[in-house]
Amino acid sequence: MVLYFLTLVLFVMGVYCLIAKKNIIKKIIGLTITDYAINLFIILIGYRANGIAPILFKNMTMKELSEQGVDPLPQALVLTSIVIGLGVLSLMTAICLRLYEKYKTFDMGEINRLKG
Amino acid sequence: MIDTFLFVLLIFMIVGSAIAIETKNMLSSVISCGIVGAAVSVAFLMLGAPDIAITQVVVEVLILVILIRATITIDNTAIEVHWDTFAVVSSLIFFGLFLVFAFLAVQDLPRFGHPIMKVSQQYLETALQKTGAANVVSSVVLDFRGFDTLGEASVLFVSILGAFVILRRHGRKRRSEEDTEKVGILSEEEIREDYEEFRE
Amino acid sequence: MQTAYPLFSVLPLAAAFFNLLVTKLNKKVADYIAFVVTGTLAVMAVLTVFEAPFAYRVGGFPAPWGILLISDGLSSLTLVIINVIAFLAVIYSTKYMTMYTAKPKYYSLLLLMIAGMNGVVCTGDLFNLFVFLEVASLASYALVGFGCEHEELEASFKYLILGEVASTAILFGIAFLYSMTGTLNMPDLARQLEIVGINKAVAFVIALFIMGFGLKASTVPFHAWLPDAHPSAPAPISALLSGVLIKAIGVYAIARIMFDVVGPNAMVSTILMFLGALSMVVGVFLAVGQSDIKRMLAYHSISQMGYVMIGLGLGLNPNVPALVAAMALFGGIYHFVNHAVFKSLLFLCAGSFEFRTGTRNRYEMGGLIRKMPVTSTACSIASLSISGVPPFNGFWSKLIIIVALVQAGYYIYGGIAVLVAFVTLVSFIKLQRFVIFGQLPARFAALKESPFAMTFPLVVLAILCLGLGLAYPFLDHSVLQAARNALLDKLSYMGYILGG
Amino acid sequence: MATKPDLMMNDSQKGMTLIVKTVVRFAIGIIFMFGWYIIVYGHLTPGGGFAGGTILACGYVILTLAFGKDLALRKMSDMAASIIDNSCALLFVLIPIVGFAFGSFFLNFPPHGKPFNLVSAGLIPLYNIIIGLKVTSSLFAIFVALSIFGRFVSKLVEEAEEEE
Repeated sequence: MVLYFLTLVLFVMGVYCLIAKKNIIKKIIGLTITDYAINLFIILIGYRANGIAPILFKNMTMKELSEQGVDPLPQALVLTSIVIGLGVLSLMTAICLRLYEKYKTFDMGEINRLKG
Repeated sequence: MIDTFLFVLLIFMIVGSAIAIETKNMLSSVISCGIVGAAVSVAFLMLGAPDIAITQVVVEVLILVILIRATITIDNTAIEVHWDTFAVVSSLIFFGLFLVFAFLAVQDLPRFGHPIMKVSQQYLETALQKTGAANVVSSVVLDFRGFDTLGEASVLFVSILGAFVILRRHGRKRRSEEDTEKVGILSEEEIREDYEEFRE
Repeated sequence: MQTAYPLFSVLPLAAAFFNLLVTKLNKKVADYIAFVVTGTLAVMAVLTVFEAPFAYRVGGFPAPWGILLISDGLSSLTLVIINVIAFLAVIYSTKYMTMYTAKPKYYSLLLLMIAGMNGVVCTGDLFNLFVFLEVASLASYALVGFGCEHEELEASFKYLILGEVASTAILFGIAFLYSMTGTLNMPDLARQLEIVGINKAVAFVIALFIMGFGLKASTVPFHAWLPDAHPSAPAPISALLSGVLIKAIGVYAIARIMFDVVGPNAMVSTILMFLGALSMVVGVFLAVGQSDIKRMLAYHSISQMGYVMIGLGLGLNPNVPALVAAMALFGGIYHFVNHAVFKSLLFLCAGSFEFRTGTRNRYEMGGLIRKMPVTSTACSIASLSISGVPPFNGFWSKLIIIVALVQAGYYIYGGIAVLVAFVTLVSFIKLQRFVIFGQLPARFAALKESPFAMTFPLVVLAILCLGLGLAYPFLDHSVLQAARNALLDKLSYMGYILGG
Repeated sequence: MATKPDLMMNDSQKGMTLIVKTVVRFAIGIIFMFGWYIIVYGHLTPGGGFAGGTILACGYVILTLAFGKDLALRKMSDMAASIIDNSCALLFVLIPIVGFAFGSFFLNFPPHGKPFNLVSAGLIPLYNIIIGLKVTSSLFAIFVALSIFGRFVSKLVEEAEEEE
């Protein structure tokens, strides 16, 4: 339980950084931290006590795997989630560079032509 | 045993993130973020997810390189501090409430180390026979849930395409009607020319 | 149709990838590819409406192990809205997008966005829904910043940040649900949740989903990005964002999960109705003072989505009589369709005015009916429609929602709905006075009507506005009722796990 | 080996110091080999298309960092990267569509072969290779675009500030 809660704390820290910080690069870092939190949470919920990786090697029996293997589905989800995070990060960096070129600053406090 | 280890690792990650969020130096901020990522991949390795650990380490390296290369060099790495008290206080209250509810909610989840595995047990037992792949994660990613992976490849494609679109020289057509569609990697002269135009 | 169901998301994906390859050789082809593909999708969507509900197994794996695609009344109705409006937007783009550079990349992003929305609507798997939601969202972030000017990039950045917070919240919700039930398949989840019951964790998940999808649908406490993002995009994209995207990845997803997975619940109903009423009021009062036409329309989107939310919220309440709940739901879905039609029409009209006059400020225009008769007429029809003037479609759906509210005893919400309809009317009368009638500025003396490719979608949508309204008393309501029953009938939704 | 020494020695001005270049010259072959191993054995051992593709992309990134962008772009130009990216994405859509002919979208229709063999598990190794190529090309392209754009912008802004 405590582990789950700590990942949620990590998530909240990331969201705080994403929303409250003014610097654009800090915002990118916040996004990365939220990604870590959610990925770790999903892997944690799939862990089986004393589990092994869900990969069959030649010297293993099927029974061993099905009784001890950790949940493979969350791992598949996290693989997808990591790549999505990478994609979002690259798009965000591109927008940041363009914003820097246009406004000459990384400070969101000065990037305020729109009222919101 | 693993509980204690993960607990220490998570505390380490929280401290690392706090440094990454609050430090004034950009470079140390990015590097602490990278350290947190490395800790995450260690945690994946401990939790029986070597596939994810490999991917996480490699992606982490790439993220760090992109962040340092693309953003740090053009900033003077010092941040001017705007302490917006209202925003900070209101978000702290909101996040505090969120954490209280989250703390109550995680009590109802199955205990750590005892997942339900209603669907996944079948994957473990029949993946080899149904798909022929020894790596169960691979068989789930590319066969049982292949449609997700198609979506994931599209997400990567969209984001790369989006980045190229955003880095385009001109958004709207200007004086000359000729095609100014060169995108992405421009020569130095072109950007300089563009910049002169922009400054006018 | 049944065997080709995955093509709804796969065909636009393939076209988007192919488009970028082919246009390296010849740039002209992009128009035709987008036209043909969206046209095919529109025809396929209309055909799906006449099919009985079915489930499709991707990869041939039985339900909880593989991914299940589900077609029922609501999803086929939403598919029709998405693909028909996307088709019209593509026709419009062929001329409008000559203002911008990099047309092939624009079409690829547009097709990817359509693929994402279709994927969200078709799927019966929660994580698959999330992946396609990300495809659609990422494409929309890039399209909002397509003009690469100061304001557009800023709007795109804000939209991206809030959108990603929403996505992460949704993913957390999905992870919680998976942990509690051990499955991701939505019909299966519905079954497992009946066993688990509404405990604290499920309540937390519902809160996360309302926050996440509410942010995507731009209900009021989470609306800050919409008035920036929607006006910044090119006009056909604004039409798609406001008319379709916030519905497909916001309202549709929230309705599907709340009705079919979680099930009717008084608490959720109260929250949704409160958020809906708040959206209606805040959106409409912020809209009145705007001088930028597209910005004003964006605020009206928030307000009109409030009507849909309040209808859905009332339908979700298990304590009101079943007939009233069904009526509210019917009104909500009807307004869902109507709003898609008239709001995309309004945005396309605003784009047409901008294309010729070069401005979006309503105080700089005037008397345009003499120079641009088709666009102006279409704009008037849409304005009457959105403000709920009797023969048009907006009137009927608002009337049904208000009557349902009054019958259920929510007199305050009913009063608010009437008041908001009135303020909307005032706001659009102001728009008419400044843009369409009044004095024609001297510099617009040589103005011409927009080209045919841009007026044709306007005419089609205007006819739809009028047709959906005038024919209402005679309409065979089977399509809308199938959509409503899809939401009310949780048992048959759970049954899809066996079929396919 | 992926690189030719004479190409690398030509531009001694560009990139990083000689020590870095020497180390990279030895490491780069191992990196590429490891990346391909991860991709090709994805269905038998940990790894797969995404991990391996990212490793290959990191290899190109190291080349760019150590020797300057010219050499890396000679290995894979931006145009080639874009074409590989698009065509691999297209293949990844088209191969599942072939499954329609055998009954269902995304059907793993070829025979699954003997477990633990390199050629087994039907389409999974093929998907891994396609995804690996796609990820490599797209990540390399985005890295080059972002880093070059960023550096040029910074240079111009600095010059502008000096003038003022």
